[in-house]
Amino acid sequence: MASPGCSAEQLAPFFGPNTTNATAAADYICRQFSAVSDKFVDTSYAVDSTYLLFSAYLVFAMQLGFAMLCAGSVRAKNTMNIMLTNVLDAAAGGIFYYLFGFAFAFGAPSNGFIGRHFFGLKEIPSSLYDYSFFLYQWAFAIAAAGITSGSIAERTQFVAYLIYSSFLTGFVYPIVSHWFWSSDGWASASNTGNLLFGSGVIDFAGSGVVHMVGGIAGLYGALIEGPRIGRFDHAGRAVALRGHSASLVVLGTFLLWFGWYGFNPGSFFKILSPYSSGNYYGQWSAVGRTAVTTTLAGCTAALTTLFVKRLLSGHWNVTDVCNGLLSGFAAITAGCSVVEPWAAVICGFVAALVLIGCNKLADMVKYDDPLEAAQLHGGCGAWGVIFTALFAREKYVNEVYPGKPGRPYGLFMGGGWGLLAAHIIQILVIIGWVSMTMGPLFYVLHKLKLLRISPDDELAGMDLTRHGGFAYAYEDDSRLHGSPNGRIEVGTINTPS
Amino acid sequence: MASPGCSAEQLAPFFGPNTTNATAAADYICRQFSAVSDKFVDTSYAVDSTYLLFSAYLVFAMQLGFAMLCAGSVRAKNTMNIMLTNVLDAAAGGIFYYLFGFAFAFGAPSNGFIGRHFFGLKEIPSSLYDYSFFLYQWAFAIAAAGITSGSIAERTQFVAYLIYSSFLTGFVYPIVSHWFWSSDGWASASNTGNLLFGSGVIDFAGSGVVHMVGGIAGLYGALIEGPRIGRFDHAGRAVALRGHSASLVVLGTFLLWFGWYGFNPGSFFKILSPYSSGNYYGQWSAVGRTAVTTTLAGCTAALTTLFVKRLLSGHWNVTDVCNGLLSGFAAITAGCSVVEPWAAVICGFVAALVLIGCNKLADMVKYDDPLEAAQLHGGCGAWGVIFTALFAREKYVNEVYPGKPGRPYGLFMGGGWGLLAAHIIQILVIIGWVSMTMGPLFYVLHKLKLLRISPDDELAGMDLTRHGGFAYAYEDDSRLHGSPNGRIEVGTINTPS
Amino acid sequence: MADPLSCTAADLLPLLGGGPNATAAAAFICSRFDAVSAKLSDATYAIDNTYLLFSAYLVFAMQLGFAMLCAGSVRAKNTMNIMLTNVLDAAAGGLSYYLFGYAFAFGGPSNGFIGKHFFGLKEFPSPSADYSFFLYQWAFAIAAAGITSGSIAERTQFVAYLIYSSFLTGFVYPIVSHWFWSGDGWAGAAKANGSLLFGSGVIDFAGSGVVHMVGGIAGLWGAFIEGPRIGRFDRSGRSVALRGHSASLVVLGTFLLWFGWYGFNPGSFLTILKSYGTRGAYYGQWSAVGRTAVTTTLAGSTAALTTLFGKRFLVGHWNVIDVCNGLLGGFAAITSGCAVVEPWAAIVCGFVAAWVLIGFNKLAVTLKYDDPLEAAQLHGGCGAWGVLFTGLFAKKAYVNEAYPGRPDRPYGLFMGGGGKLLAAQLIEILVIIGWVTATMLPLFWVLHKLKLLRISNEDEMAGMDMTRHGGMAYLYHDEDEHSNLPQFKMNKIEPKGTPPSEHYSQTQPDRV
Repeated sequence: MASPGCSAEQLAPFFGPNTTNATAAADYICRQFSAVSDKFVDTSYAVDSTYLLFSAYLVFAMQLGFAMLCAGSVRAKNTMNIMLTNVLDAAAGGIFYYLFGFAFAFGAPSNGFIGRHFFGLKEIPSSLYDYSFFLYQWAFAIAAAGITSGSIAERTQFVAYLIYSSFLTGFVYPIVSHWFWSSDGWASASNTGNLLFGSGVIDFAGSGVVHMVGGIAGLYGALIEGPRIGRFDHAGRAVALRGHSASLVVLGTFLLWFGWYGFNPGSFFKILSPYSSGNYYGQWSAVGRTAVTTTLAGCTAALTTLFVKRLLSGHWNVTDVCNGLLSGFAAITAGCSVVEPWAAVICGFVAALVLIGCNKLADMVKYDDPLEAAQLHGGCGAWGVIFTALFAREKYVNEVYPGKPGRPYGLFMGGGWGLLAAHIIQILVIIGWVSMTMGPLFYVLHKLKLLRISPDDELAGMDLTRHGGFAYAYEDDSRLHGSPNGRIEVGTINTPS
Repeated sequence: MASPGCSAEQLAPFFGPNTTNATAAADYICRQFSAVSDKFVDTSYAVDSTYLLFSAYLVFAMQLGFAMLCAGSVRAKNTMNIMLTNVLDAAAGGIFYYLFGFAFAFGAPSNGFIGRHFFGLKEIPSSLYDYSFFLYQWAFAIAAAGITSGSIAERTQFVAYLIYSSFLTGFVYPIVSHWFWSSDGWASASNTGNLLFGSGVIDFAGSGVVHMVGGIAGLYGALIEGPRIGRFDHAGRAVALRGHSASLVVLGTFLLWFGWYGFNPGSFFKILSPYSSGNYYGQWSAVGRTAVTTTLAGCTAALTTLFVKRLLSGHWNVTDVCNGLLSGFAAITAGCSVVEPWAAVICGFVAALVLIGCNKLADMVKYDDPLEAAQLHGGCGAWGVIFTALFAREKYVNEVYPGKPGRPYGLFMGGGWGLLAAHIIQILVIIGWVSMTMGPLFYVLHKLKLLRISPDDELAGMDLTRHGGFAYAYEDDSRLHGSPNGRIEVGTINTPS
Repeated sequence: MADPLSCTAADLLPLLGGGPNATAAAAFICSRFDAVSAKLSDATYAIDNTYLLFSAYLVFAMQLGFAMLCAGSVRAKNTMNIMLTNVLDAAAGGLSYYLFGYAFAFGGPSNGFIGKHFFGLKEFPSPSADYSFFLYQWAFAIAAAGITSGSIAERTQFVAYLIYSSFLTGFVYPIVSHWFWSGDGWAGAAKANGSLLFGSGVIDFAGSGVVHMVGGIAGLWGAFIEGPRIGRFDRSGRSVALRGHSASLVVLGTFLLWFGWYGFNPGSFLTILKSYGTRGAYYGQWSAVGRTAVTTTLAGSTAALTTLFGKRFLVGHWNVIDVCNGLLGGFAAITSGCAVVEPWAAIVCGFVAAWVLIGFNKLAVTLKYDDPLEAAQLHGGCGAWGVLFTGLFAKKAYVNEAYPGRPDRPYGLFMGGGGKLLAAQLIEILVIIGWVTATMLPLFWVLHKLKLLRISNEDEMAGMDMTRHGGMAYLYHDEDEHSNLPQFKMNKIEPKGTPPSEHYSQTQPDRV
């Protein structure tokens, strides 16, 4: 922020010999300017930190959204279990990401594969990263773990959950985010050296880095565990095991929508960043555009799902519409900042179809995912990565990733194949890396009999067997049993007087 | 914000007599700088107000969190009652805090014990306080009342609730906040005169001022009322009266977590405040650090509770984890801005143990608190106050409470005993003051038979007897009574066809 | 940024005078100031956009509030239906507002009646409007449709819902907002050119009329044409309360609406970095924004307390649902004047709003009008009161700050500002009633005649979730070993002393 740069050496000669004390005058004036300049530095830090912090809070609200969405989507007998996993995602994720996750992801300077500074937030804040950046990235990391928990819901041992969640948040996800987001990452679009295919991967807010990672991890977990009891009947037909509360699903979906306004527009990190100083058009406008593309993609996907599902299944289904909405968001996440609003409409339309297709496929291969997380975040996340490579607009790409003019952009916008190639590499690499790490982990847990609960537990519901009781008690027991002092609690025995 | 201070008298002589019109030139240039300076003043007000207002909105969201947490933690038959008290906390609190609560708390200039200006927001805004500050403090005041309502839930007359809530929000809490937070307060760390023990009390966001006040008020209420019917059986063993919805508990907990990002980091009031101008490190960074310490304390407490409870009770319990999480937040609230992130981990760890210990103690003395509010907010709040006195770091203390170099800081950080002494005084004074005011109030209500509801009401549930009906009606009545057109509503009679 | 920072070399040069390089010195100094000025402009844009975007997010959270409020206020058998309508409000509203709604509302330059630019956000952003403004206005538009959906809940065909919602969000509401909010609108108080209506224009700051009355009156016509729900009035014509299925969701929704209202009202300033240049440096738009948040809070709080005691007096119990509605009535009323009244006036506003709501509810029962969420009474009735209230209590200084550039404009009648503002506000009420009636009444009537509006009696008895939406919203009990009989899908909870059914006992752990 050196722009009101005033140098006394430059100014003094202008005053010339007639001025009594040219040097002093120039010096005096320039000192004023330098104070002004400092003020600007302060202002930008304050504005950008405010922006980033509140965005991080919004992203954190997504964890609440996941918790409610998951709770509503499982059967009542497993509600406590799934909510506990969501609370612990955030809590365990907080500790692990603080201790080493953040260091692996953003510990600069480093090589292209893994970061190695800032363990336990040592040397933070620096001129590079502030605490607010850590908080923001933590909120992202726990989102990835939250996605996976949906796939393996209703049949996974709690211990397995703790293990995979720590591993995902503390190691698998940070590495991926290092590759694509850190300025040292080998495939990052903001790499200061050579870019992958002269382009790097434009995964702005993480269709690949967050959603695909979470989705594919869930895919392996759910595949290795197999479907829930009763999910496919004897003839092999799919039987819907409906969640217990559509209200919670809608609540969760809206909260995710709310939080996505932190997830996508917040990924700029800064808002006080002009593209040409003194103009109405700057990063603040790009932030607004990102919020608009996000909204439109989700809206289109919701409407598409509504009508397609009406045609396919004959009724207007709100939980399907909610999932459709989320598929649009997961897809636009990669390209939200570099595409036009009209392209976001296309993105959402296709995302809804991708989700419906993936769900059909899952039924065919007898894959059971209580929250459709692998289909939604994995499938639509991959579509989002491709979509970005097709529709990224030159002007926006250069504004968001400045300093490398002439870089490739969207294929359909005339930007050549470089970006698409990089994005296909991204998809393959993410699939490979998550398969290599999470696949074996789930397999080992499976072999150690730590992964799946017993059939008895599954039929009874984990809440009763592992979590101390049922989530709901709408009926007062004493009245039912006709004894004013008798009170029967789950897990306790009491003698009526 | 006078720093780009340019004075024509200073500048003019530099131009000297040879310049045609030295005074005019200097004046012209300085007028420009003063315009710039004015703009900066505007900018800081705008940025700080934005920051404070959105923080206030987040703190307000905690009231929603309390409402959901309380609703889920009581039995279904008392849900309407507890939610009504939460709505009225906010509403009645709004009026009383507007009329006199704010004046008692921050009405400067005043003596050290009670404020006496700004009744009904007269003379607001002033250069000292703006409307946004009032809104922020109101959101704090209603949080204190919300804590107390949890302790006395399920057995308190609604009228008693209205009385104590107004008294707490309008008088007891404002006085305490005046002592510790107002710049006139006798124990405030930002007092402009002599500080208590040369240090003053560093209760940054109110572990003592908010949480202990609410918790101790609840303690007296619950003690005087006695436990709920059936809470302890004939043999004196504790019987868990489980809440009716774990989903609401988790929802409430996450909302409180979300809101705590307004509570703790927001307590800086300003974000555009450099510690040394032009540097990346300023109040914005301290704000971010505060958010990080808050997160880590909560996360650690949640994990600690999870494992300790697993050892003690044998199952993984989500409501316990939620309470553990909140205990970490309540504890870190006092020191969030002046401790290192690693210290926050310690804070959370101990807080979880404090909560478990207090709960054991409560069972032993047959104290019944449906939301563990006295244990959680009172006990862990007190631990938080102590913790701050042990771990406050010199650098951070001097940044957050500037202008008094050499002041004491955390005992374990080498800062001497001054701070710890002040903090012990704070705990004693809060206990004394709340006991002196709320104890007698509850006792008088008890004697006037206005405090506790009748046993009949308690067994039937207050919703039916006082609030016009049950909170839930999941089943359509017609089906219950076997007649598709018949419909029986509480309080109405209908003729089936 | 037309501000005192207008350094020109031509001005400075003569002052520096005779120096050999005076021109260069003047140019140098002024170019530095230009850079500073540009930076300040950047900072202003960044701060104002941050403010507006986060306000828009808060307003969006109101949609979640509506969804939860509506869900809790209907019977369990229609929960899926009402929530789907709320999700689609936001989704369909997003597309139609993007394609043409925004253009109708704010597509300037235009005539006073309808906008005609920015279809599909073409030519966006412009110096006058940025994406954040679009997002903010979209969040407002879907709020209007959300209000209406409450009035016609539990008995409306889903197709009818889709049709009216698109029409309302895409056409009816944008036109109204063009009239009163756009710089070209014929009745706006912020009209850029030409004379104001009665020299005053309508001060409907955040939309008691534009949003709440529009939504409420649209709902009124829908509910009126459809008639009450089956069982709402018994044979002797007495009113029977059809209680919603979950008070928790109602309270959740109400608090979320309260939370979102902090974006709705204070956010309507659109900018926060704006000095008023009076009363000292600390006083500027940031302070007015804070005051608006305070007036909003106080109006709602007062209305809630008034309802609490009023209802206790009238009905005999402390009812949380009524208090929630009272609270919202206070918010709907203060929305119009929130920026231009004193905090004490907000208390008056909330007090009256609570009685307005109680009165309209009495009237609705008398007329056998059935509105499951009291939306027409609350948003229509209290909204109209709010518009009038502004005409009575608007304070001169605040009016001139919020709508600058026209000194000596009229303000609140009770504050000594004459009757012109009140006249303009009355015109607004009449025009909104007329316009919404002229558009929505025929629409609902045609749908009614085409048998697209109301569901069949059988559907209504069974609940729309079963017949149209693929199943009930709740399934608290496991049915693995049971057949898929739909009647076993829900828990029994009414405290009627029914013996534990086989179904209930299944939930008890075996060891008990």
